[in-house]
Amino acid sequence: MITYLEAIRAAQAKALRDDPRVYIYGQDVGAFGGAFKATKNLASEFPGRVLDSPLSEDAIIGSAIGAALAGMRPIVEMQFADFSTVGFNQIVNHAATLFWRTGHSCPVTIRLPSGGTAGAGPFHSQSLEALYAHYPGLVVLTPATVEDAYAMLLEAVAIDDPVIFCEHKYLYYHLKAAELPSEAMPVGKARVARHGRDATIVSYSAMLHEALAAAEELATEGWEVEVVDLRSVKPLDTDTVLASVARTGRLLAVGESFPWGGVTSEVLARVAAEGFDLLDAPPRRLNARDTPVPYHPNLWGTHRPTAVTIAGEARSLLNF
Amino acid sequence: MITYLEAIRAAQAKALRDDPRVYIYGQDVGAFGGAFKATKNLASEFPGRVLDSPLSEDAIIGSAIGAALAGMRPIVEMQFADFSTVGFNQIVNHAATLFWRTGHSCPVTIRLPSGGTAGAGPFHSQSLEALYAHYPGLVVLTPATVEDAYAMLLEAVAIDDPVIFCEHKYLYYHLKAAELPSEAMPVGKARVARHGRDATIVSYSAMLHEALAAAEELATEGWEVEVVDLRSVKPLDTDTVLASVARTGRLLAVGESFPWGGVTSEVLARVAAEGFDLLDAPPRRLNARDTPVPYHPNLWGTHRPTAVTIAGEARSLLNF
Amino acid sequence: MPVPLEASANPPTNAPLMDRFRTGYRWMLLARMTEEKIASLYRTGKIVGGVFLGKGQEALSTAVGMSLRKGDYLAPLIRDQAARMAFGEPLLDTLRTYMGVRSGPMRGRDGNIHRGRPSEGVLAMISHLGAMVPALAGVLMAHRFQGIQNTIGATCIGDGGTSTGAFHEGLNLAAVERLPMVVVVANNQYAYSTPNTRQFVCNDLVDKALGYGIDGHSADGTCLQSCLEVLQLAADRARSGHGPQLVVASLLRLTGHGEHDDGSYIDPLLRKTPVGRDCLKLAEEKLLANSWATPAEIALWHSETQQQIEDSVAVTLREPLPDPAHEDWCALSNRHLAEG
Amino acid sequence: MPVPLEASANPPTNAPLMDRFRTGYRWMLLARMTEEKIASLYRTGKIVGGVFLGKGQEALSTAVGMSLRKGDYLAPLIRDQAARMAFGEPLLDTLRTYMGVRSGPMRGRDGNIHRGRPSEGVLAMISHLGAMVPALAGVLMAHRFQGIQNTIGATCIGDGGTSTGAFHEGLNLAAVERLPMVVVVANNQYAYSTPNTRQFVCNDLVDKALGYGIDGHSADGTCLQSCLEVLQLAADRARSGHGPQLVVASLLRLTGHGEHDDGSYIDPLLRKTPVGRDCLKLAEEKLLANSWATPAEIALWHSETQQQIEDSVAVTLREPLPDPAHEDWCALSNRHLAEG
Ligand SMILES: Cc1ncc(C[n+]2csc(CCOP(=O)(O)OP(=O)(O)O)c2C)c(N)n1
Ligand SMILES: Cc1ncc(C[n+]2csc(CCOP(=O)(O)OP(=O)(O)O)c2C)c(N)n1
Ligand SMILES: [Mg+2]
Ligand SMILES: [Mg+2]
Repeated sequence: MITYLEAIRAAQAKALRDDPRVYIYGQDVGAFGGAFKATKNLASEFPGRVLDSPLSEDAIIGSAIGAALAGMRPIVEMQFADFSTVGFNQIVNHAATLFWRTGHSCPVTIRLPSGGTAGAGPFHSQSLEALYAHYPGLVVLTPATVEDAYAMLLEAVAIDDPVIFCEHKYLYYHLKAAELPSEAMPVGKARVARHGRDATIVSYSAMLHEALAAAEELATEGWEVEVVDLRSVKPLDTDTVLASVARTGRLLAVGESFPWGGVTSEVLARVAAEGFDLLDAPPRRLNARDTPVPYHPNLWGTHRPTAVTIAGEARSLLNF
Repeated sequence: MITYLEAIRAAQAKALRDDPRVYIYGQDVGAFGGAFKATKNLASEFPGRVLDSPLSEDAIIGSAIGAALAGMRPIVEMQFADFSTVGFNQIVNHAATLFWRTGHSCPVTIRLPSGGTAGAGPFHSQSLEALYAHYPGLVVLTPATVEDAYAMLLEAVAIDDPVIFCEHKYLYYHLKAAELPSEAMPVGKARVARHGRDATIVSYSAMLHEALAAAEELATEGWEVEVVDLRSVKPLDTDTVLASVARTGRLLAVGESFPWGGVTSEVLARVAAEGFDLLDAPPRRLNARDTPVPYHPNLWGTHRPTAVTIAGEARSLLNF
Repeated sequence: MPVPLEASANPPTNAPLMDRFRTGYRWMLLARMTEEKIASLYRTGKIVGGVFLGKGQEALSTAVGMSLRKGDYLAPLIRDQAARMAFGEPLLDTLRTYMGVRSGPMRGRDGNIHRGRPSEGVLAMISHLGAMVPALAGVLMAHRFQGIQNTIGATCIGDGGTSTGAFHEGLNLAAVERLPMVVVVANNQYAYSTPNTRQFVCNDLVDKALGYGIDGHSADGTCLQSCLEVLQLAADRARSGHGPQLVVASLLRLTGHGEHDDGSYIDPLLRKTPVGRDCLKLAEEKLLANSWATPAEIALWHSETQQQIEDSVAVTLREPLPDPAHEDWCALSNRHLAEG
Repeated sequence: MPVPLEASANPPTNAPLMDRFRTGYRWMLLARMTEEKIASLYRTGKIVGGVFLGKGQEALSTAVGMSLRKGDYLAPLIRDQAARMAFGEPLLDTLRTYMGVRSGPMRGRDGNIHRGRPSEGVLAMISHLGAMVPALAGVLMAHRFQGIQNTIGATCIGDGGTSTGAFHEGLNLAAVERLPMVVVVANNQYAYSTPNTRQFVCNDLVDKALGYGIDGHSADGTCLQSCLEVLQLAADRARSGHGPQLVVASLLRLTGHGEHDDGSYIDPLLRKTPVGRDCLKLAEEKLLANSWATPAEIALWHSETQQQIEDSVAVTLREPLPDPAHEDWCALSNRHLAEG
């Protein structure tokens, strides 16, 4: 069995092996193998290509941009997604604008260990996909499965544009698969993770699994809930979402990030604008609460959506 | 006649006059009076309270946070909203979390000269309200009138929470009023800027005026379009929006920022979720295009919505 | 009943070294033993989340805390258990925050080293390293605006933290404003696993002072006397109008980065060099060598401290955990402006 | 027809000073006259948006451009018209970008000083000051990975820009990686209206070098010879493996911050001090004093340069402006991944 985290490590190993332009840069990614061990052994397997950086997110990303312009394919690890706010400017104003401004592509992959885990608190739990998706010029990926973590990271490195790779820390060890995929759906396509006809739950990343658990629970009550895994939040595969809503007539979007303007709001806005007549009931969404992510597990457990609250929300939707 | 810019200057002068805890800090805000002259003469009128900072957005905001904790009410000017991305971390992770974490409020006002003007290009044109609204713990204001620029800035300084004050550069000189208001609607309330019965256009900041011009144009065709000025995007006054949609049955949301996840998506998501049955047609939205803001006026003029494109979109909505 | 050490009992800064050293030693001991207890609570699953200890840095941290007076501000960082205590943070604040109980200053909302009481002069750090430097500068600007005189602020940062833009911008701003601020760099040779060689290449971090136009001081971070003297000098100079003071102390982190980390990447040879010595042991040796304390006295301090910690843990363990149903889930102090 | 100056005709760096000085003067002249033309186009409304000129900084900027060879990288900043040209950026690139025509390297999408051709070694600056320092470091890391040897990079920044976190982080990273990078600080006494006294308090910005563990050099920014010599030394040292080189040159901005600004806040006394001298006039005087050029030659250079600029402006004015209908409005190079 291979974990989500191991898949990320394996994808980086493969990228390093297959493409001499690839290198890895970030705090403690070298001999130590990274705070989460996503680069374990890579420094010794690929000498000189997996480098410890200073404690300088802005410069880490800035340097990766320069290296990409000069022909490399850097993979940058932020120690936690939350710390990317310190390198925010380089991401949204430099990497994201280069191709449009100069016609020169900027193939950097920025790995963001994202999302909440028990006890991690306000500064080690954030999900920043909406921030980056807001800006033109970035591809924002949010893999929810071991297979996607592997295949999408490889694609991220291969893509000529800057990619924000939101990998979920909760899935690192919790999620396992039998083997790595030899091929995968292309980036930018959503996937129907569970088929159903009564309602559609749209989600991504760790929340997908809460949504699937909720669907399982609802199945025991006789409801057949379809679950869509967005996989990529930018581009966002509106077609697949609309096709599902066309089948079910009901939509619930679930995200782990803050409520104002997140992925769920974008999903609802698109479905309302482009699939209004497909809806048999008002669309709903479920997000984290509008406070920082709390430290104590008691609070954290109710700050973000869970299978229980998703099932509850879905029940109201189904009974509408 | 007093301009939007003069109103901002007047509000700051009044705040300095009325409250010894207020000071102003930012690049060139002192003797020079600021890049846009929003602090003109204030340094000499209020000696020692209007200070030039080093070229250090992160430290400017960080220091304002510390000063606020120690009892001051700093007003910080970013030279352009776009440069606030360099101080992003202090805003979203420090100012925004303090009250929730410690129970100690953090009354800083951060002025962001926002939005596009002809020839300003990708880095002097951005509208970042959606970024800040996404984070818990911030109030995000987007005044569209001279009166609101004045009254809301005064309120921003008075409020115990961190306020992101998005003032639109295009309105600085273009917008004039006869006099400053002695009172105003409270922060957090939207305003019906024009009454109508056929459709609702929801907008804010500079786009409000494009929307009003579009409504005027449509009036010549016999349509009565209602225009709602959000005034504040966080909190977002859903009630006023819903009340308007209840009257008109049709919704178009217009924003100047990038399309993914902006204010318009939040407005559509809320109306779809909470006012689904009020809608007689699919809701629509109009945003800037999904590229950086272009430099040349030819491109800039079609990058963001204008009265013409808003009227066009509204016409499709009205004829649906 | 043991009499707990109180910051208000710190000897005046012009007291004889012996008095200050004895008190300093007791703060170091309290910090060390508190953190040992926290580590054991962590190992038994009583504490969730990160635990980051200051083992090996207590001399420096204590000196920082003792250099401050009431009315001053402290912006502690990761490894400042000792500074916090010596400045007056109650032991219960530490334990309650680590356990996440409702009665703690962070009420379970934030944990461990992120605690603070801004209205009592202890800033609550955010994780993003460097960020507290400009924040503390702002506090001192506020004091200047308010006409509050003779207060200073102290903050700590690691060798790694000096690489952040926030450190640079904040220190430069403080220099331009000539603020009474002491910035203490604990050069413990590593930032997490990253050795100094991958972090900076100046000969000595204190060389940075020149480039900011501020005073620089070096301290032996393993030696309580050195730390007390250097921090006192720096605090005095800050207080008397000489602007920001950069103090760089050399020492070694004698534990993992956090309790989840065994620190196996630390070069074992470093342990054998002067920076690798245990400041607490050195301080104890000095107390005895100078006859500043008797073995019996030291033994009593140990047992009293142990007792004090056990008592506080016992209190904390009985206190109620946060209850989501009673949370107000409101990130604004203006409730009427909050959404959701 | 005048023969335009070409970067490929720069004398080798070990050529006699006279040759390099003569060429340098011509770059300075071209930059100055180009910018004067741009200013007049701006005043007549032919250029929209910001216009930021390098008047008074041409000696330094020229020396930066001339210190580089083909294969090197330049990350120019606001006031580097001269460096760009001396490194090989065609005059048409400048004019086309300012006029926003489709044929320019930025195609009307971005303007003025934000132009660049990354594949030809000229990075396209973003406005956020400091940001180009780490980017250039990354280019040089790439060269090391790729086994490209003997290339260096140069970038410029202002006194104000040294206060940014990006400058600090980028320079430190470059120092840790010992990259062959020359970072040139044009200390022109002001950042927009902000005088040095509100920007930093070190005695001399070159004092920062020590704190990064890198070489520092001072230059007289008003003197072409000083700039050529110091930049050559710095470039040589970078090229021969001595790591980043910090060059600090003193001079004065002889114009407003931008053409919208009259610079009335500039202390008039500064104009009378050595930093206030006009580098172009000084260079001309030196050419004549040393008999490195005759008055007739200089006059010819002027008229040739004038002609070259007028010709290029005439070309540019006839070129098509961007047409929104023909824009692809796609911010990604992978069209299929673009939205909307
Ligand atoms: C801006 C930022 N980036 C990354 C981290 C993650 N992080 C936490 S502690 C640490 C190492 C800190 O090293 P140093 O500053 O030397 O302090 P020490 O742990 O040695 O006391 C890192 C990288 C962080 N907290 N902030
Ligand atoms: C991060 C950032 N903040 C603010 C600005 C706005 N700005 C543009 S130029 C300038 C002054 C720059 O001063 P300096 O670095 O000394 O360069 P000079 O203009 O003197 O050449 C400022 C504040 C910016 N471009 N980037
Ligand atoms: Mg360290
Ligand atoms: Mg300058």
